[in-house]
Amino acid sequence: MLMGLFNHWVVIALMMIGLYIVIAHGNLIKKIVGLTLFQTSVFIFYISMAKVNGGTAPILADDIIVYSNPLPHVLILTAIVVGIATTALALSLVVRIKETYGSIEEENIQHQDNQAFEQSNSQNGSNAPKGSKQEKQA
Amino acid sequence: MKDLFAVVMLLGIYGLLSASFFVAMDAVDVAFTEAAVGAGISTLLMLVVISMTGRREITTRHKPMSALLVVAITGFLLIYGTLDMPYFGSADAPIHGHVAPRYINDSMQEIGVPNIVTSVLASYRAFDTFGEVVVIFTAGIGVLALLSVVRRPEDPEEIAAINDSMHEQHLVIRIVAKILIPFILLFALYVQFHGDFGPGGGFQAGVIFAAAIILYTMLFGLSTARTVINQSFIRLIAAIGVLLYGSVGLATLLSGGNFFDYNVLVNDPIAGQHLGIMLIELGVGCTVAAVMIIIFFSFAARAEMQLNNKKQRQDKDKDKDNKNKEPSSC
Amino acid sequence: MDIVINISSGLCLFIGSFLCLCGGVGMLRFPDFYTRMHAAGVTDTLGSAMILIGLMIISTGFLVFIKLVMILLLGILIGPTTSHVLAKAALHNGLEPLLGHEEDPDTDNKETTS
Amino acid sequence: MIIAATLAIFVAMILAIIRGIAGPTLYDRILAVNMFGTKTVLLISLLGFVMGRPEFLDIAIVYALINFISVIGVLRYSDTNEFKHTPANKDSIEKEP
Repeated sequence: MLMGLFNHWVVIALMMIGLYIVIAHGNLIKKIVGLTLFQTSVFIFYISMAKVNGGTAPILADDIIVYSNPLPHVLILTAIVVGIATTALALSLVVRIKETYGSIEEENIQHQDNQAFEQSNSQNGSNAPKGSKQEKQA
Repeated sequence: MKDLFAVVMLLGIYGLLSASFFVAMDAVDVAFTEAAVGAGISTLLMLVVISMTGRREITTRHKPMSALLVVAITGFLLIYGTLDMPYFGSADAPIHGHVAPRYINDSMQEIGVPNIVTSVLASYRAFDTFGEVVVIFTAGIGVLALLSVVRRPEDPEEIAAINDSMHEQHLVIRIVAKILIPFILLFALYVQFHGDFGPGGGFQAGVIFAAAIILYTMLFGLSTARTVINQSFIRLIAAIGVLLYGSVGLATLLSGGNFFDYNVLVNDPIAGQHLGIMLIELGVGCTVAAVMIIIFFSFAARAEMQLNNKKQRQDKDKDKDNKNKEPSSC
Repeated sequence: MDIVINISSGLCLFIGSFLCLCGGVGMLRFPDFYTRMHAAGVTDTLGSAMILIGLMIISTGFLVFIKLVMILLLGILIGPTTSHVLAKAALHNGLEPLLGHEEDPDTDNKETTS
Repeated sequence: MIIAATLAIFVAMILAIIRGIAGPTLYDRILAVNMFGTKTVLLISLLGFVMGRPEFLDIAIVYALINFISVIGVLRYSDTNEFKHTPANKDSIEKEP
C-alpha cells in the first residue's frame, strides 16, 4: 500500500544526497553540483506529481480523454532554463574566486580571509583581498 | 569521488537519465528542455570551469558526521511528511483539482493551441513567464559583468593561422559539423514555430540554437565565432527579446485589454491568441539563445585569457631561470 | 501482410537489442579503452540502425517515419565520428593501446577507423 | 517485442553507467557518456511507441544532436593542457601567485 509513495521517497533520497554534498564538501564546484542535484530532485518531484494513471502527454488529440496535469510542466520548463542561467552565474563567481584566491576550497579561502583580517587588524589597514586583485590586473 | 571531471561526466549521465524519466512521466516539453540544458549546456559550462579551476578536489576536513546527522534528520522528517501525500498517479490528488481541468478542457476553445503547455506558458501564465525571462536576462548580465574580458583587437592573420592549425587537427569533425550545424539551426526554428502543435517552444528552441553556435565556437575557435556573431549584436538581441515580450503586453494594454490578454490584438480572439503566443515565443527564444551564447562566450573567453596569461608567465619564467627549473607545469 | 510486417519488425528489433546488449557487455568486459571503444562504437551504430528500422516498419504516419529516418541518418553520421574523435584524442594525449605493441601503426589505423 | 527491446536497451544503459562510474581513464567515461546518449535516443523512440504516441520523436532528435555536441565539448576542453598532466599540475598552479 505504501508503494504508492515511492516517488516521494526517491525524490527525498536525491534531495538529501544533494544537501549532503552541499554541506559536507568544501570544493565549490562540488557544492554547485550538489545544488544542481537538489534542483533536479525538485523537478522530479513536480513532474511525478503531475502524472495521472492512464494519462498521456498534455498535447490535445482527438481520441484521448485523460491527460497529465500541464501546470507543473510549465513551472518546471521555465525553472530548468532559469536554473541553468543561475548556475552559470554561480560558476562565474567560482571562476572569479579562483582568480582572486587561487583556490576553490572553502577551507583554504576561509584561512586566507582570516589571515588577511588579522593582518589588517594589526596594521589598521584597509581591506585585505585588494592586494591580490591588483596584482592580477597588473 | 575526488576527480571533478568524473563528477561532471556522471552529472551529464544523470541529466540524460532524468530527461528520459520526464518522457516516461508524459512531460515531453520538460524532457525537451532538460535534454538540451541538463545534458548539453550545463555539462559544457561545468567543463569549461573545471578546465580553469583545476580538476582535483582537495579535501582537508573530515567531519561528515554532523552533516550526515543533519541530512538524516531532515530526510526522516520529510519522509514522515510524505505519509499524508497523495499516491503516485492518483487522479483525485489536490494538484489536479483547481485550475488544471480548466486548462485541459477549455484551452482549445479559449486559446486554440493543441499543446496545453504552450497555451498555459504563453497565455494563461504569460506574466509569470515574463518574470522568468527577465531573470534569465539578468543572469546573463551578471555573467557578463563578472567575466567580461577586455579583448585586444583581433588580428585577421592570426585568426587564419589558428584556423589552419585547427583544420589540420579536427578535419573529420569539422566537416561533419559543417553538415550538422545548418541542420541544427533549422531544427531550432522548427522547434520554435512548431511549439504550438507539438513539444517545443521558445525556451527549447533558444537552447538548441545556442547549442549550434557553441558547437561552431568549439570547432572553429572563439575568434572566428566572434567575427561571425558580433558581440554587441548578440547583446542587443538579448535585450530585444525581453523588449518584444514586454511590448506585446503593453500593446494589449493599450488596445483595451488586460496585460497579456491577446484577445484584443486582432478582431478574432483566436487569431489574436495565435499572434500573441507566436510573438512571445519569439521573444523568449531570442532572449534565451542570446543569453546562452553570451554565457558561453564569456566563459570561453575567460578560459582563453587565462591560458594565454599562463603561457606568457611560463615564457617569462623560462627566460628568467633556466637552471632553476621547477616542475610548475611539467 | 500484417504478420509479415510484425515478424520483420520483430526480427529487426531483436537483432538490434541483441547487438546493444553485446555492446554493453563488451564495454564492461574488455580490457582497455580502445577495445571497449571498438565494442561500443560498432555495435552502437548497427544496433541503433536495426532498432530504428524495426520501428520504421511498424510506424504509422508519414511524419513519424520521416523523423525516424532523420534519427537514423544522424546516428550514422554522428556515431562513427565520435568514435573517430575519441580514439584520436586518446591516442594524441598519450593513452597507449594495451594490445598489439609490435605492430603499432597497423593497430592505430584499425582503431581510428572503427 | 518492443517492450523486450526496451528492456534490453535499459540493461545496456546500466552497463554503460557501471563503466562510467568505474572507468579508469577519462576517455572511458566519455565513451560511457556517449554510449549512454545513443541508448537514450533509442529508449525514447521506443518509449514513444510503447506509450502509443510516437509523435514525440523530436526529443530523440534533440538527444542525438546534444549528445554529439557534448562529446565534442568534452574532448575540446579535455584537450587543453590542464587535463593532460593533471595530478601534479594543480598544486603547482596554486602556489604560483
